[in-house]
Amino acid sequence: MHLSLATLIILVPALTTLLLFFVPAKKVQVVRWLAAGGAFCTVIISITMMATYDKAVGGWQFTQVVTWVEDLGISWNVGADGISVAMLLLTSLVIMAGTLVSFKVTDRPKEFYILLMALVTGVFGVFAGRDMFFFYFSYELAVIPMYLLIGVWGSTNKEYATMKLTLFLTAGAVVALIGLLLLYWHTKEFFDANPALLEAFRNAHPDFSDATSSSFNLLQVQYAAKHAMEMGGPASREFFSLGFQLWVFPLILLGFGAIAPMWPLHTWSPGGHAAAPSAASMLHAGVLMKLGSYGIIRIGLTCLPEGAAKILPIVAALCMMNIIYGGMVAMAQKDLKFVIGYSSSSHMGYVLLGIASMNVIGLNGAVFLMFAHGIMTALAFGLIGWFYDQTHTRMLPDLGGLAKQIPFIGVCFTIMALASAGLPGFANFASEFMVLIGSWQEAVRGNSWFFLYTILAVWGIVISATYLLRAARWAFFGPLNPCWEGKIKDADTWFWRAPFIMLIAALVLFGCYPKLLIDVIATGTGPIVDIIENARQAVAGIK
Amino acid sequence: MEIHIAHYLIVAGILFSIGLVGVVVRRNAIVVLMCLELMLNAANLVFVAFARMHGNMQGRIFVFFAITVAAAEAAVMLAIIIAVYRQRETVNTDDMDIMQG
Amino acid sequence: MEPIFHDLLAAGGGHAVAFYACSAVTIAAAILMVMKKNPVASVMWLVLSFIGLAGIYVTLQSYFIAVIQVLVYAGAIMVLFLFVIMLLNLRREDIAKMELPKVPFAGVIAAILFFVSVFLVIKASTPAFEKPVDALLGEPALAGDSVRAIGIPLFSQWLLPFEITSVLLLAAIVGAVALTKKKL
Amino acid sequence: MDDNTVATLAYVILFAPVVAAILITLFTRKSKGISAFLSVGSVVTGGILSVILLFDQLAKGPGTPPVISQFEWAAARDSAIGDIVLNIGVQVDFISILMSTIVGVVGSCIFVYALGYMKGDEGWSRFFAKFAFFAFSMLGITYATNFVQIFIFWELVGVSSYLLIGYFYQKPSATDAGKKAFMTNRIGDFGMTLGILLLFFAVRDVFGAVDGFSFVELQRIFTDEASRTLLFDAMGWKAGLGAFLIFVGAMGKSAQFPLHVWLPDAMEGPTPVSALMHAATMVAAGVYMIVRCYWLFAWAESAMIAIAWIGGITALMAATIAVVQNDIKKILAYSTLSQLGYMVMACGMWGAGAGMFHLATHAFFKALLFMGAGSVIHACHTNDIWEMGGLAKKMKHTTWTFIAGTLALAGIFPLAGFWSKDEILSASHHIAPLYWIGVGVAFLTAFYMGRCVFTAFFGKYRGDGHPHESPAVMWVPLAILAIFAIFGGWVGAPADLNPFGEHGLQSYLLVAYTTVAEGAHQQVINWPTGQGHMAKSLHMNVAVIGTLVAVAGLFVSYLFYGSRKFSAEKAKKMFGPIYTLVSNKYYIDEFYLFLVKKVQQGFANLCSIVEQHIIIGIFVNGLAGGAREAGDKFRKMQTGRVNTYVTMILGGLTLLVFLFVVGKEFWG
Amino acid sequence: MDAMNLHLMLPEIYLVLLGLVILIADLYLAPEKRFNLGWWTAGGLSVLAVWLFATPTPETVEFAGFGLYRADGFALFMKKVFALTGILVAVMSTGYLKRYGRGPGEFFSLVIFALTGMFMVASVNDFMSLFVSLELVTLCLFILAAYRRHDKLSGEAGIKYIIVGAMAAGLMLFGMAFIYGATGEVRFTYMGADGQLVLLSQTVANLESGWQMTALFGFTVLLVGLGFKVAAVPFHVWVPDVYQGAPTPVTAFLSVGSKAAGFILIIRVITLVVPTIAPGADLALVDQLVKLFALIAGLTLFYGNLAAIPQKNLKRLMGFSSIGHAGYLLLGIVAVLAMKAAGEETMNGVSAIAFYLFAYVFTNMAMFIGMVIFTQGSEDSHAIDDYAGLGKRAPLLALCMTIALLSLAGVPPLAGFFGKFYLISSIVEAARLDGYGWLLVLAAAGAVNVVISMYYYLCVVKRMYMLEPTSDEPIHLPPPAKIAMVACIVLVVVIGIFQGPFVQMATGVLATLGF
Repeated sequence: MHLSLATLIILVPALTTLLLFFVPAKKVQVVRWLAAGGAFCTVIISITMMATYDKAVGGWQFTQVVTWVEDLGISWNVGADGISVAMLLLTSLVIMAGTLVSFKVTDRPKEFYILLMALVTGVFGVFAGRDMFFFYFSYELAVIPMYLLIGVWGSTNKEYATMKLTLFLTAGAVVALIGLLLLYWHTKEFFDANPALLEAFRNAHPDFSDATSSSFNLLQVQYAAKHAMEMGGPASREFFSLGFQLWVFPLILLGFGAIAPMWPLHTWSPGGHAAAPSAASMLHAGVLMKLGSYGIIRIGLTCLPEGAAKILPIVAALCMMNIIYGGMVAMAQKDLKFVIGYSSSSHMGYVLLGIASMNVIGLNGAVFLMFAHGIMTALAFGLIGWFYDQTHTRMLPDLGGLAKQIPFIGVCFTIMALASAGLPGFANFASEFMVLIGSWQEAVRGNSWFFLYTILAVWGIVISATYLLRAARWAFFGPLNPCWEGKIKDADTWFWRAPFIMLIAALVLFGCYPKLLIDVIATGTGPIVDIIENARQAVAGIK
Repeated sequence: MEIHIAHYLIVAGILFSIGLVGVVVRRNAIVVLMCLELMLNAANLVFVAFARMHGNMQGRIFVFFAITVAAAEAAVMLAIIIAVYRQRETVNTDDMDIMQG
Repeated sequence: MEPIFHDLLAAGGGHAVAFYACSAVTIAAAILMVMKKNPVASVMWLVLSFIGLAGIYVTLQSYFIAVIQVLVYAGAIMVLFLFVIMLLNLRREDIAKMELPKVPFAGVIAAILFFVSVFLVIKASTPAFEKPVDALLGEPALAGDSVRAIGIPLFSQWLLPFEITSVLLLAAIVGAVALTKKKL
Repeated sequence: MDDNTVATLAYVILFAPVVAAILITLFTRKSKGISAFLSVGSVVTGGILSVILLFDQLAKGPGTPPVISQFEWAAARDSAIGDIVLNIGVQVDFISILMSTIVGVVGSCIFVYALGYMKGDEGWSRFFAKFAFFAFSMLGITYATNFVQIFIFWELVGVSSYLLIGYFYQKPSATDAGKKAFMTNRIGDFGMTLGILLLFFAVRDVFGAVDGFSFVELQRIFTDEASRTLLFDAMGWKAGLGAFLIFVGAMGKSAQFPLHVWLPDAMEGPTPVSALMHAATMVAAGVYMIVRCYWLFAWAESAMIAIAWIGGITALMAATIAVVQNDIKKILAYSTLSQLGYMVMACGMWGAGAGMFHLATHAFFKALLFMGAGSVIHACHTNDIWEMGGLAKKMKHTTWTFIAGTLALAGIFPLAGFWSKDEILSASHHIAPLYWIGVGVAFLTAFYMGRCVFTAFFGKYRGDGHPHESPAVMWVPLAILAIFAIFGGWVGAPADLNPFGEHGLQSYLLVAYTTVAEGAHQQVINWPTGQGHMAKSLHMNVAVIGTLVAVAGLFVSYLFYGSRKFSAEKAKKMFGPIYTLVSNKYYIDEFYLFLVKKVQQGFANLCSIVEQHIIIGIFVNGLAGGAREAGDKFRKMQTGRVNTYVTMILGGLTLLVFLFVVGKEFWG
Repeated sequence: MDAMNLHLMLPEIYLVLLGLVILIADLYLAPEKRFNLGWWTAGGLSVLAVWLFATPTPETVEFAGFGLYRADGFALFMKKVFALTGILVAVMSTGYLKRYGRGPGEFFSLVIFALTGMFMVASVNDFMSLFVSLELVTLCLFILAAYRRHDKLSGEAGIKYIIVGAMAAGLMLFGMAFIYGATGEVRFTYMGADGQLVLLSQTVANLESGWQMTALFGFTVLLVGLGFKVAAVPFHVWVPDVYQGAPTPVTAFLSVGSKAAGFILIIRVITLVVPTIAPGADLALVDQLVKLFALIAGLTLFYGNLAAIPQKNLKRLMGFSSIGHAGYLLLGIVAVLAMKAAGEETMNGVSAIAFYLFAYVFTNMAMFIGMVIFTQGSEDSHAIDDYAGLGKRAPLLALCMTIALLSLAGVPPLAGFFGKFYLISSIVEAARLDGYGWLLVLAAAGAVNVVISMYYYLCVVKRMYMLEPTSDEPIHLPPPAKIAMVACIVLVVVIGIFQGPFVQMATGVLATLGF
């Protein structure tokens, strides 16, 4: 039967995981090249999706609907809109780099690649999923492989870090689950109350012509939310009332916020980054943290817009802690991976600020920053992983002047540091600048707190430049630390350089000409902002 | 003066409670078993009383089966007590706390 | 045999007297059974308590059950208990060691509380119980042969539980043998 | 030439260096010859093409509308609040061509000079790639059409200065200087971002969906009387703040008073770098931006006064510090600082034309001085002027070119420096105290340049090397620039002295930043100070005072260092505390160090402690510990004895019965 | 209603005959040949399982044994579960008993008799046969728990189990007596005076308030008595010691078989006997039971999961984890009670419980087979630290046990995940009813306990993969046990991914629940 691209991109890594099972552990090269092949397929698929995505039509494309559990209304419901295409591209690039970098793993490589591929299947499932259960199913699927990857192949105090990471992710996922279930049952009651709308929904969407009232289909929930909100004032109407939304949105926000590390719930991520092997921390920081903010956009903003309109300004305040507090803590770190870990949580603060600004340019900037930051952090952890395998220490005081010994990695690290400091020519700058414009626009629109937030955000960029250049200066420049004399090998052959060059190329391509990606993302964010816009009008009166 | 159903229930309640006290207080496994038997009999009394009140035979037949079950249970429990006695030379339930925590 | 009982009790007041006597015996025997140190003495008191209980059944005109109670419980099961106690031939010092059981207050209080709750339930539902046992009944228990009254339903309406009990007894026997037979 | 050839030429000038840089890094890294050829070739072609454009622009006359061609870089289409489109492109008018010619010509000389200077350095192709990249970013600023583009290339220039200063990455001081330069630029950019956003949304608030970033649109709004008053009433005090914030960006780049600390340390980089970036082009970017957006600054009086005063303070402070420096490159660095202060002071007092003219002349003779210093260092292998001396005999060409540069810098009559300094002093009549500061700075400039020349080039040779004249490839560019230094000034002279008469440099400059974008008619606007028209003739008294002061400065330095009439040591003691204050650069560096080390690091450590102990310690581990405690307590309930089990069951049952059954009756 | 129609009771009859055949065969077989009695049992039970899977789920309820035996969809589903459990226990114990070397005949016959008891429990229709068949099950399990009579632990487990069990039987009888007293009728559905089928819950509904109070007291004591089988909070005390003491196959049988039997009875009593709130009645009997069970479910969840954290012995840990899972199943019960209180028809809770039990069978069995293989049938130590480095010593065993543990923890691609998801979804549905908003607190408790349980399951997985093996003598995987374990694991994964058909099977049960 016809497999749409979105289904393919999930099935390929799942298939690779299965195939890897049957490869004997001794044949290490076969295992590695099979995994690399799988990852390469996903890159090809995501690039074709990016290219063939019809910007004029916009909305969901490459869709595929197969009923999974009849009675509960759960179906394999995948597709990709503007935002998903960008995220899928990000994931495939990061997994490609991750597989290439972990060619150096010697301890039980077969299990390593099986877990890596399972993890990525889960992530692809989330980004391409349109069914709330499927969303939660693949979201949880990614948790245990990460636990085992860090636990078995990790480094500094891996037991504590990996257990904390898994428990945080599960707690977040479970809180979000309760939110999803409330939404599910509420939509069921809504459609039971007015079946005419269910009929209208069936005709409107050919894919779901046989949709029943109780279904986990995200589009059905959005459809219900939209029509319920047209029925009456925020407080007066019976379904999706403001009270209901103020109850359920915090659940979704806290659930997914724990993963896109919102301030008080962020302590798991730096520890997890530092302990993980390079491929796992590339995927973890590069992609796993984006699941949270993606979840908030995909489910929070579309299904509970009024709740979002009321609560997001508070989230914006938390983002400030993310940016400034995260930046400051990063400055006080001695371990290089911790510096990058905290800088990731500081950058995710910008993403949340972009979402909280609730306008087109802010949201576009947020999604584009998710893409850019993902690539950049993956590059960072790949590089650190490279020399960590040989020096076995990441403490900045011990390292020094490595650029003389490993010039290529030194150059890439400087590029990474500059990109993460928001230098134009790299994707981070364009996205951060759009987020700043977005948050200033929100300030002009009326919420005057956002003036302060923009100023602090711009100051955050200066802070991030400080600690990253300091780290680069300490690790790579200055006189070569005698004990590393001649001990570290540089990435000399083109094969070892491929992952880093690929990531830098992506950063530069979308940095120099962001229009390529932003127009695709804009088709995704456009409808979401319209929903938020009418919700804000409705809620404007109520304090 | 008239004997109401309540009187029978109270007697059954007292017997049941005595059985409970016995199970809780006594350390000797056999006496505990006896108290358990007493509790079952109290329940039988309630059944017979209500059967008499409703005038149908279901209660009485239930007692019939209850007695058989109690007999079987007593047999099995005594068998276990003997097996345990052969292992540890004691039937005192306080000594049986190897597994705890 | 039933008519004799019937006439004896039909004398009105006699029913109350019989009830109080039998229940007093049962309860006293039960208390003593719990208090006695020596298990053999406990067994004896329990047998007395069962016989008292049989008397109560008689006041409830369930003569066959009363007989079964005496025959099976007082007879067979208590004999089994005595037999096992002898088997375990608790020597003198074992009995001495069995000092008066330390009274774990929590347990006793819990049991008494349970009784109070039963009592409250009964009191709460008493309005419905005002009617005396006899008055409730209307016509007396199936007059004449109470054995037939149990036998017929036992093997027609309630045949299924009967069959299951047979399997139960078989299992009990197999189990008892498996656990205690010296060499299997 | 018609518009799109002009535009394509501009695109070629802009993108040639970056294409060269990419080719070098990716392919020709190994072969030195090709990479040098590519990099120098791209800049030279850029220079030639911009000269062609200059002549074409001159041919078209002063008031021609700018040629703009841009493509959409990124956009957010939002029907509710209007589209926000970020473009990148080329805006070709007189100012941008002038600046591009400066970068092209001076750049070519310095690139050729660098061929000689960098010979034998192992990172050759890496250096030339970075140098070409710098040229690209500098040209990007020159041709920017809107605030976002200028901001993008602003940061690219900051990065290329970081890369070039930190070229000798083995030397810790070099990398630290690079980092310091980048961070100070970044703080400047911090202000600039906010300024841009403030301006954009203010304009959009009043005029609806207009592109609030593009210069042409903004110029149209600001120059038109009605729309300007409408906007200023709406913005109130925020207009001045917006202008000043954008100026903060310029301060970061042109090393004005609070953010000047990075320029002296930037001398760590190789001399061609200091020559090109920290003398001629990069630091001038700030001034160029002020001139480019003059329609914004001109009307924000409060901002203008602040700019003028900052310029003045920078000039005076830097001049005093330069007097006590011993490293030849440091002297030139501080002299650049004070000249920049001059330019900014001029711009601050509605003398943008004077500022731009001084920028042009200064670019030539400062680059000359730096390259001269470079060849001297190359010869004596030391920077300290006290280890040199008597070089005049051995390095003929370097000496006469250096002296020409010094005289130009001091502002002696026929040379370029005189004309531009004269323009600035006449422009600074507006605020009296600043005029006298200007004159004082002129004296000090002459004094410290004289000191440097007398100690380095005359008297006996004190060093232990054997200085020799540098090769032709190094001193020929020196000669070219010397010629410009000597004769370049006449172009901007006042009308009657100007060889071009009415169409001198001033007339073009005046028109460029005051005319209404579209429509050929040149509409002279009456400035608040009424000085909108071109100076017809020389202000005699200003010129006389300026020259007198310059000559006095040179004479005094001759007394001190030439003929040793006065002893420098006595003077030092005489000034006492002032001397120590000045030699320690007014302790500004120490103050910033304190800010970064103590305040910022302290706050960072505080946050990290909060993170470790409060958030992780109490919340996370607390919860986990609580669960473990509860687990242990529950485990203890399993005592192993049957009696406790039965009691627990009984207790549980009675509790439940009481709660739900009996309770129903009483409090049901 | 008044016919015996034995043809419905064929499975039970078949089982009794199988038990007798095993007993007799034990007499004639030579001592060493006696151990393949296990294969006879497994063979016999698989024939029964195939037969059960072949019978279509009945649309309407049929009665047998004069109305005391009801054959409906729910009973059939549960019988399939019991048959599969029986097969797995038989396979597991043959290897185990070969090593222990004593009385295989009695062991397997007792297992089969216990199974008959469970089959009867599944299709019980009155209190009498309920009490008797439940006692049959518990009696057999008392004996099996104490089966290793020379082993101190097994003896101690037996004593504790029988004392608490007998007490529970006494309480249940007491409860039933009061319900009989209130209604005068023992059968759940009986032929009313006008020839119409009458549900016991209707009679309970229209009792006047005095008798309603007696009935409520009866229900409380009865349902809490049933809690003993299910390991709900007040009755959970015996679970850790008996799970640790009893022989491993018996623990497996206990953890799945008796727990399922307990839940069937609770569901039967709730659906058939507990009345919906009659509009006029002041004493909302059901509402009280909802609060009672909500409290019990919460306590069971937190007790089971929290007490499992500090455990050192794997069997004891499995005991506490089974208490935890009982807590989740009780969530389903609370959902059913709440739906009944609001008079709703759909009983999502019941199908959630049915699916969860179906998934729970294979997960737990795989885990216990793994433990039997690891300890090579000996009962010496089940300490978790001995499992260190199992990933290197026996990769297949470690993989299977990890998948089982992760399914218990509720990790997505496995069956446990959808089970927990389905239960929490049913409790959230119940929380949507007006007046029951506070049930969300239970849903939150369920969510928190997923995280707590994730911790101690992962601790075991951590030891298996992240630590170095302590002793490195190889572990021999006997082929039959290996096949059974791998089959369970494959089924766990298949149920986890393709839940469709299995959910269909579970929801099919609802149709014939009521009348």
